[in-house]
Amino acid sequence: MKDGRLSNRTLTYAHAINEALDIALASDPSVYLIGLGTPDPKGVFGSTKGLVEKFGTARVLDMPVSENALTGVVLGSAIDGMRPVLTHQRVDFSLVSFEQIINQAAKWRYMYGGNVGAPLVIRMIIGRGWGQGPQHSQSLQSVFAHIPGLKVVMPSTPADAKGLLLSAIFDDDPVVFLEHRWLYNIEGPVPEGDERVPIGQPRIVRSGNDITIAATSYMTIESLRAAELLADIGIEAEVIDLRTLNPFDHQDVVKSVKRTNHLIVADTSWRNCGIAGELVARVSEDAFSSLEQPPRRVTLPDAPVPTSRALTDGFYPHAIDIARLAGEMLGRSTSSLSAAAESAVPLDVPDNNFRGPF
Amino acid sequence: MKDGRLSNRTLTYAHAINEALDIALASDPSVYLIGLGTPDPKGVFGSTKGLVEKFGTARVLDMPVSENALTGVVLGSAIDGMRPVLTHQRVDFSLVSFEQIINQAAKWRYMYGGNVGAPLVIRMIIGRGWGQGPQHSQSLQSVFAHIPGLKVVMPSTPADAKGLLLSAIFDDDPVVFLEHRWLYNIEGPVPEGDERVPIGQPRIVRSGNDITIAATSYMTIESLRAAELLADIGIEAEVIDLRTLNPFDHQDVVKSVKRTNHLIVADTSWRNCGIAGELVARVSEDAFSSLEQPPRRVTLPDAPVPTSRALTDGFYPHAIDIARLAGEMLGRSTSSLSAAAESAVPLDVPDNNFRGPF
Amino acid sequence: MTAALTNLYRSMLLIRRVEERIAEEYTQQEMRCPVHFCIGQEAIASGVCAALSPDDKVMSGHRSHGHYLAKGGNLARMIAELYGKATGCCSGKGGSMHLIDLECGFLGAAPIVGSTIPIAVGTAFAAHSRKEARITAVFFGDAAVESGAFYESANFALVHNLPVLFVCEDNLYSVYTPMAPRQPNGRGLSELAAGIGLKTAKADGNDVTIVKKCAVQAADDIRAGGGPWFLEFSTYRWLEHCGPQYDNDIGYRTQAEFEAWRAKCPVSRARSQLLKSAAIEKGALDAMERELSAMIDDAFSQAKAAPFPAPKEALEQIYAA
Amino acid sequence: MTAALTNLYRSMLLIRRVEERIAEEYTQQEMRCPVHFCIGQEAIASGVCAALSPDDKVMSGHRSHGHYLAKGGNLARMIAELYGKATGCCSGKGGSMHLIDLECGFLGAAPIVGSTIPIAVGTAFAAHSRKEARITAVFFGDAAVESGAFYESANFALVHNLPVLFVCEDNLYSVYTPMAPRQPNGRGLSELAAGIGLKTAKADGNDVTIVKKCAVQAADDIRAGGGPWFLEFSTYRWLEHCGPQYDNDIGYRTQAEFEAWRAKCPVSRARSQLLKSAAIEKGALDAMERELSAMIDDAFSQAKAAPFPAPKEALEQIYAA
Ligand SMILES: Cc1ncc(C[n+]2csc(CCOP(=O)(O)OP(=O)(O)O)c2C)c(N)n1
Ligand SMILES: Cc1ncc(C[n+]2csc(CCOP(=O)(O)OP(=O)(O)O)c2C)c(N)n1
Ligand SMILES: [Mg+2]
Ligand SMILES: [Mg+2]
Repeated sequence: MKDGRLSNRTLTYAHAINEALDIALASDPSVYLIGLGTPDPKGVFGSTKGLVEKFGTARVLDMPVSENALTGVVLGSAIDGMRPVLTHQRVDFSLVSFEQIINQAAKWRYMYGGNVGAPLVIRMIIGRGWGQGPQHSQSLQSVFAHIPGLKVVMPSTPADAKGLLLSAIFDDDPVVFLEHRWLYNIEGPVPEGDERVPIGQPRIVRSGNDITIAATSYMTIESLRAAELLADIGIEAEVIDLRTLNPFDHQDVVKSVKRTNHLIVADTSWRNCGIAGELVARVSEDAFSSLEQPPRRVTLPDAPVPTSRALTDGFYPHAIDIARLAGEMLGRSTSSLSAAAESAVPLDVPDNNFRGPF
Repeated sequence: MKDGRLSNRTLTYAHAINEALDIALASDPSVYLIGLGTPDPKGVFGSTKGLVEKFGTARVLDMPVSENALTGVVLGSAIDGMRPVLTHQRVDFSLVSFEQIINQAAKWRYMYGGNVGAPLVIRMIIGRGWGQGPQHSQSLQSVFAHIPGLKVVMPSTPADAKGLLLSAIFDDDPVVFLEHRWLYNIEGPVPEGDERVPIGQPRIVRSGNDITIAATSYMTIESLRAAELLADIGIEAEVIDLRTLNPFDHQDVVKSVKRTNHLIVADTSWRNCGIAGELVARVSEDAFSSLEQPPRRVTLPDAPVPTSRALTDGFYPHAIDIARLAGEMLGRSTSSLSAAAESAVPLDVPDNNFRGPF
Repeated sequence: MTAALTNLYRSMLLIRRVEERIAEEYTQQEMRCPVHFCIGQEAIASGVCAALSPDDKVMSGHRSHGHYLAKGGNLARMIAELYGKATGCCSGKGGSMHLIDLECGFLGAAPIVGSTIPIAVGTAFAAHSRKEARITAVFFGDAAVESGAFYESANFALVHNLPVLFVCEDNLYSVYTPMAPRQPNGRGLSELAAGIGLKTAKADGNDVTIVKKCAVQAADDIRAGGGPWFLEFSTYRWLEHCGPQYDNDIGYRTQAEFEAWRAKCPVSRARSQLLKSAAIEKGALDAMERELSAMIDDAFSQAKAAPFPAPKEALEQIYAA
Repeated sequence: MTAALTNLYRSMLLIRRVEERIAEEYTQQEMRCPVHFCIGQEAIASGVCAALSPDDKVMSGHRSHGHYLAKGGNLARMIAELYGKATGCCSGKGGSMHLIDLECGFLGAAPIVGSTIPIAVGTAFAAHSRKEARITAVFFGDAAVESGAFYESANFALVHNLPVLFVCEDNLYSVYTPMAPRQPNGRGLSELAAGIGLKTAKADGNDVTIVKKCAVQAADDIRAGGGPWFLEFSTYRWLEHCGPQYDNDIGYRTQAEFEAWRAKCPVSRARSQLLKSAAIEKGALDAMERELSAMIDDAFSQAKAAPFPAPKEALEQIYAA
């Protein structure tokens, strides 16, 4: 089938990423993958599985536990004609390489007056659940989004994972690509072939006129669930997946809020200086007179992430929290919602097939 | 004179820091200073001058260009009874040590269930001007402020520099202490002795009823200048120096806005996911109905910092920009302001005594 | 000597039996956190810690159960921590990857590879500053040596002649990755450390007596002001990188390699030596098994019975009160 | 040989005269950016770059004028960059600390100590991947070796046997800090590099002929697939760390030390050799001076006359258009 867009086959998010990498490796010899465990038997939770067998160890590489230098290495190769994809199994590990990401990669094109760019991708997985704890569960998108020169992308569907990753790899600037571990087993339709989704635009994933819920990454899923709960009590929420946090285009959200007059922003990370606050600020600046209520944020509390599930259960906001907040903002009772929102899955695993320890 | 608070002697900001360090070293043997150049002839722009002569090389130490490990070292000493003050002459250098700061120091108390804290201070200087350029002029407070467990302090006066630094050194948690190079020669009254200024509270530096201008670090100076300009055209601005960005207390600003009904936030850093947006978001959430106009931000544009003064002149916002914005928000003409606002000092140096290259 | 070996054996056996029990119970899905087992590597923990005094300090990384126990860490609080209970050594905030017991001098473990090394050096720096006759031992794997944090730490420890013992457990793998893509072929770990300037020794990490001997030699020299040492011990992890299963089937290593290493089991080796030396009877060893078993039973039942932390505690201990 | 020395001399003289002129003009306060002079260290830049072919690449750190010029970087664009002009090699965005000239293979310089080392290794990795017979030389100081970035880079270069030449200029200081608080006493830089596994050579960095000889030997071996090399050159910076002044009076080093090193001036040494060998006449050297002087005059007058970038350019080139 030539025209991928007509496809209605479904893939998991992990598989969609795998397919994007496969296509990029096959179509451009300058693309290579590198990262701890990239060619190992687990293949980064399946996302790189089979690729070393197909493309060989010169293009699908493991590496020393030297993430700082390796970020410099991929940057050096990028300014010299390659298109590297560096992968970290936890975003937390990338902190050792922030100097390279922030001082060097983000500024390379600019500080050399446009002489040369740095077309590299850093894929990083956001952990969560199963006691990942303080050093394996951070969600650092707002830190990256604060840095001019980086592009920051967070897909929430298999189709976006594939299409945005292809765009990221063939983008001429450094792209921080954040994948939420809890999305890995989610299935969805994915076009075949080299179908790219442009970086930089949010996506309206559900239309509604009563309230706008803008979300990042996995919180898009929770927001959609919230929208379903709200539909049961007659509230039509518009859900917008922000997808790209830098450069950050808030105009679609502004347009939506001009119609719904209400805004909730749901993010996977901390509140202080986070992307949720950024969007609240932008909408307050640009659509102030449209707002009937103060805009609200649903984020993690400003605390490191605890390990015990007794502590994480209340730590992560869920669909029901978003729905209740929306009800409150619109002056509607949400007391009928609780039962419907009970989840069959324990709160510290992505799905019922999950058996730990990762 | 016993009661320092009655003192009206003046010191420069650099001297005030030096005095705080001197007092801390003298009063507690667990305090030590370490950093590149800390005991060298220039003494970190004067702020550590004379201290190695007084306290010896065991307490005022130089170090290898190994900021990552040294951050771990000071952390290790802090959990083992010491009170280290690590200094970086540019905040940009600290990026090599973000893993230690963010994964380890910020979380130490929490992740070990309160067994032990990490009383360390990282002094970092924010550069600017004289072509410091993309890698020597960043202002990363919003990144630090996003991380729970860190305290983030940015004094703008000599008295606060001394009093907050003393509090930081004797605080039982890790404190990121950001000093703006352009404040170093500013003089102001500074109490003698071990007079501490509590971490966590903003300070109203000028009262007014027409508009609230909340600012960080050097932007407090620009905001005060703006307030003077505004006074000439009959606008009374209230200027609030935020001082501590994490934990971030916005209640004084909310109170002020409830009176002035207008808010400008002025920050030394980038806009996207910055502290200015955070404050705009908080005020929009908590004082929505008091706002007569959308709140506004004065920040750097979201671009790396260029080097040529031809490019930086328009890059950094100045008093006049804040004043014009305030006039616009209040519907007053600011056309009479321009002449008065002409500065006698070139825009890329802190004062007329500056001769480069630092 | 035999009494010493009995103690070493007991220390190793405790680690082995505790980890076996964790592995067994882990499948119940009640210990909900990543767990890195050290079965097969016990001799290094036990041998090195036997060379330390109670005042000495220990730090570790992701694979830290053995180091914690060998230094005398509280068993019940460790197990409770794995269950995420309020009685855990981190009150449930840490889990298996963040153990601490200040009473016995186990200052902390954290799972970012290489990252606790400079922190351990910092504790040695504190001791050195205060002129305390104390040393800090820090345990890490063959991959941690690849991190700049290790290198910078070693350099700083040398500059200040700090009382720190770097203990590298070379188990051949970093997760599923062998040495080849990580370190230059043939350039050994202790050669590297010696190049940086550290005093080094290299030995069989599955022989607890040899491990202890090396550690004593190094610790004595460090205490005498000899500066930092680097010990390289060869060993092998039996279970998967993270989790309670065997994974020799998934393809990154061979069953034969595993079998060869299992034959060098540090616990059995010590047991045979003890029995051969005839200084301890099988009956005494059986009694030791029963004693440890009771202790472990107790730790697990305490942990299971203990309360979870209250949800609001997630927002506490971020800063000093 | 003499022709070769003449070329080396000319390269060094260009660097020396350019930097002298920058120092002279700097006091006019029109070059408004931090400038790190390499007067006294020219032989390393010139000697190493003479061993490279035009296809080879060079990267550097904060003290990069000499490396840029020795590799053939455009003088006028460098001076314009120091003046912050639109015609500068970075269009005014970089200043002295961020030089680039892709045409001659100078891929970039950046002032975070150690940070360009892995980037340079990455360019060698790219060449290696594409099977290009090219090498990358990266220049850095004695302090950069203290950074984890250097260490991790050296390790990775060894693992992949990459065509990279690490060139360390040991000028005894990091800003005002001597070796003692930074590196273990007596453990040399090339011993360290050898410990990591690199092939090494160490030589007098003020003798351009020797520098070139070392670099040729290393470059030949690298091109033959011999893997990465580390060259250690002893030298001395004459001026202050950053800026155009002498600072022997401020106390971190002695006038006597400075004088001893000035007596080993690499430029005068080469000049004496040339004159002694009698293969070139004083007249020709005078002509060379005049030629360079004219070139430098020209670069400065172009730079001064050139326009500044338009303010709006501060918001351009953040991303690809
Ligand atoms: C900086 C960083 N990168 C990657 C990881 C993921 N990781 C966890 S353990 C491990 C392997 C460590 O190997 P080694 O040091 O040899 O210890 P071992 O697991 O063999 O005991 C890796 C790569 C991490 N925790 N931290
Ligand atoms: C990571 C980092 N830390 C600190 C600095 C400040 N700094 C600039 S140059 C320099 C000294 C470097 O010394 P060396 O590598 O020997 O080079 P030299 O200046 O002697 O040529 C330092 C510490 C920096 N630029 N980057
Ligand atoms: Mg290992
Ligand atoms: Mg030097």
